[in-house]
Amino acid sequence: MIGHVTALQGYLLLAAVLFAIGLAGALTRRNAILVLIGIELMLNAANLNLIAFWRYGPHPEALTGMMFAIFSIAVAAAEAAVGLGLVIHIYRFTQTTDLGQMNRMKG
Amino acid sequence: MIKNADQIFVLLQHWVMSFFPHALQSLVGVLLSVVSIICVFPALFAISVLLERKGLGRMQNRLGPNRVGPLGILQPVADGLKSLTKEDIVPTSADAVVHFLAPVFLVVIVFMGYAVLPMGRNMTLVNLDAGLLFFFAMGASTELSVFMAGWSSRNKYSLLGAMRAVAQMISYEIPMLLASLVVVMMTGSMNLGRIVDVQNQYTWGLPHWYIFTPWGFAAFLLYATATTAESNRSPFDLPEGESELVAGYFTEYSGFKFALFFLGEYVGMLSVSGLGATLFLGGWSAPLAILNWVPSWIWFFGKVMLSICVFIWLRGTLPRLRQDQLMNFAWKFVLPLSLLNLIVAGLWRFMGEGLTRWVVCSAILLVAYVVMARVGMRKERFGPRSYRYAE
Amino acid sequence: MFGEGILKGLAETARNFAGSFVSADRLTTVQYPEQRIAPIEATRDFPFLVYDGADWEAGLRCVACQICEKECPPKCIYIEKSADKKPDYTGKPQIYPARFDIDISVCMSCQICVEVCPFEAIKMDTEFELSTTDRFGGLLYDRKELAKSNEHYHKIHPTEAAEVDARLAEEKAKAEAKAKAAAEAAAAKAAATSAKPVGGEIKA
Amino acid sequence: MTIVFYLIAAITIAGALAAMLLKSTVHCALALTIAFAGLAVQFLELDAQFAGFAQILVYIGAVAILVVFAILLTRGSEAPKGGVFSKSWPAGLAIAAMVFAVLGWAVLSSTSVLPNETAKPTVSVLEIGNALMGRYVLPLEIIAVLLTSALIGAVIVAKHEKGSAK
Repeated sequence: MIGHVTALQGYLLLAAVLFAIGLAGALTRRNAILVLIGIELMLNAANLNLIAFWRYGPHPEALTGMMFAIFSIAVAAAEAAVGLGLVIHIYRFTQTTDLGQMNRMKG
Repeated sequence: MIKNADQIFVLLQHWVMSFFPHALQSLVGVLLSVVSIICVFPALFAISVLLERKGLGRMQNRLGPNRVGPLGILQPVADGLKSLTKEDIVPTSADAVVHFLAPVFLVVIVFMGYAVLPMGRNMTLVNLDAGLLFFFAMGASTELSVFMAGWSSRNKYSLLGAMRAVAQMISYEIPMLLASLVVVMMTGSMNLGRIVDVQNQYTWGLPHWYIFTPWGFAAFLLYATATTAESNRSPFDLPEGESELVAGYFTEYSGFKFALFFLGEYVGMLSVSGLGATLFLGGWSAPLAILNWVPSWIWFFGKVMLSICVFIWLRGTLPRLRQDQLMNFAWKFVLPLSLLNLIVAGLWRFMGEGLTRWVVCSAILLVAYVVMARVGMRKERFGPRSYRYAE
Repeated sequence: MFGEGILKGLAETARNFAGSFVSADRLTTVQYPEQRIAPIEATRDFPFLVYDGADWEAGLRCVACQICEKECPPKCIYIEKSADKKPDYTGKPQIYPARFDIDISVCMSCQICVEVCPFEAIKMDTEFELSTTDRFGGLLYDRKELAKSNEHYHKIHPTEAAEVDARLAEEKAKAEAKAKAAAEAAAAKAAATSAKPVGGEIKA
Repeated sequence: MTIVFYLIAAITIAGALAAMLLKSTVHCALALTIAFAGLAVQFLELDAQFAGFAQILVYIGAVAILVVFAILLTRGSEAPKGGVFSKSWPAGLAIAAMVFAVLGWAVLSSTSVLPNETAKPTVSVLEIGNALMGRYVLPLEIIAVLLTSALIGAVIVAKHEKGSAK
């Protein structure tokens, strides 16, 4: 089953594994920052997919895949910044980053 | 004869490669250049340490070290041996793995930055198309090792020092990038070899170096300020401010790990001045057309050692900046000027040949400098600190 | 904030750097063990006891009055009086210190003992290379190690030594004059007593 | 496929797993950096040089430091009282496993449909520049606006109001 997998499928499988790990982390960890780390991992997995398809795609000179990955890196950085800003803001009011205790809408 | 004096190292490399089977030749070639870089730059590090201590001494009316060896030449060897034999104490509460990894990570990353520097005519280890981006990628990841060092020694001083160092390095990284972006904009390519070739032409014997253009000179000054701060040197050496922070993020390091940090800092300084020479001072090109017979790598290493002397000269002169002055200076003075410099470079590009563009560009830059210096910094005029809690 | 301050500073250090190869005043330090800078007149390191003449024990000026011991802020002088007396420079028999120790590891070279000494017996030496391997006994100097001749005093503090000697000589002269006067008075009185029995009848 | 791919893939997966499973949050952040570095090398493997260096510069240079700063600012480096995983961790794990199963099945069963051009594309920075300025100029401007607003937004959100709770 694994033997005759093509190069592209190797990268896609790697991206799928990373995505699953990121998703598992985001779903199971209590600390808000680690959920953000999980999301970062998922985004990176998507980037890997994009570039894998661009590399083995029909006409790579169109640069679509790679440009998309570069834009997604920029967006992910912005998202990480705002996400962590929010986490710090929540921490300032509730003195905790434990997601289990963030069940009140007050504040 | 002149040709192979210039290409002596390349010929040497090919001569050694010829002994190996064809399959291994490229590997051996790369290996040879990597080994040569790893030997040459620590030797330059030793020379610059000696230069620094003797130069600072002379500036302060005293003799530098002259006990070890004639005129103190063997002082770096003595320092090296001392740091090798010193006991390596690791605090018990320290996080051993991260504590050990930090200096290794720093030195590896800093040495990787050398892969793209053109040290002579076709003497570049890897002639990358996006060479400058690779260099800055390596430069950006050294901050992480600084943080790892500061955090893992579980010591308030080192954590404070690490926070200051990382904040300073991040806020001066952007002006450094923008200052070199100007050069990329004008040459149209990120390949460092290409940048040096463009600067390697001569009119009436004078080279086309970028430092002789108004935007190039301004970018060089901004680049020099930003890189002095990036390598935690002279007026910006707040992170290891001996007076208040003991030794900043490498307080808990001793023995060889401390020497590794020391090596990392100096080799980082050498690589950053190497890039400065490549971008603004024409890499390995000779300062005058008639001097072209001198081998090209001599010019590169000459310019690097010259900028090391300027680093030392700055260290002997300027007092240390306070943290808030440092940040104000970065975000409210250096960054706007580098953005303006980008616009001026664009203007320069589309104003065509002739004297007018010289006058206009330098006028804009001078006026901006004066206005920014006078108006912008009036409130913060390095004046008394404003407190948030204590009224 | 234009940066001229930076340029002026850089020029200054450059002048220093270049000057240090050329002019002497730009390079004030010397190679310490080999070359030395002559200590200035008023250098003071650790006290020493002055003695006149050749024999240090007889010529010791100190009369064990212990003022310096009481005045010494870090309390590093230990004196024990002698039982007998010995004649001092004016010939008057004086007590001398049987034991006079100074712990130079405690002494802070403040020169208070020199200022309070009424007999010019203790002065400050300029010798500072006194490191020893033994921290306790080695740095506790006894009478013998502290005693140094007046000539040594003249060598290290010439002007001051000259004033001290002048004052001592003058006191000595005054003391001798007084002694001579006393001697003459005694002789005259003796002569008067021997002459009176003879002269008594004449006047009566 | 080449040995390099397997090696780097193993390092990346190890880094990602460590980032999710380690107890101390700062160790997680450092493991995350290893995962980012592994991915950057994968990008270089796929001859996307510009994306690889951009990944190193943006992620290892900035995002990792941002995460680590956030951890320190919220005192995350002390071990939390309760367990590190939320009470409903089996459900999360099951969902992730299912997602992976679906993805894996989709990838493996579509061997015939997937393109497989092995021609090595040579991409020069000049082409990327032209593409950015030519075909992708609109996304570039939108990204510029987005990054500025994110910059200002993050600063305002995390700023320390004068009057509010210290």
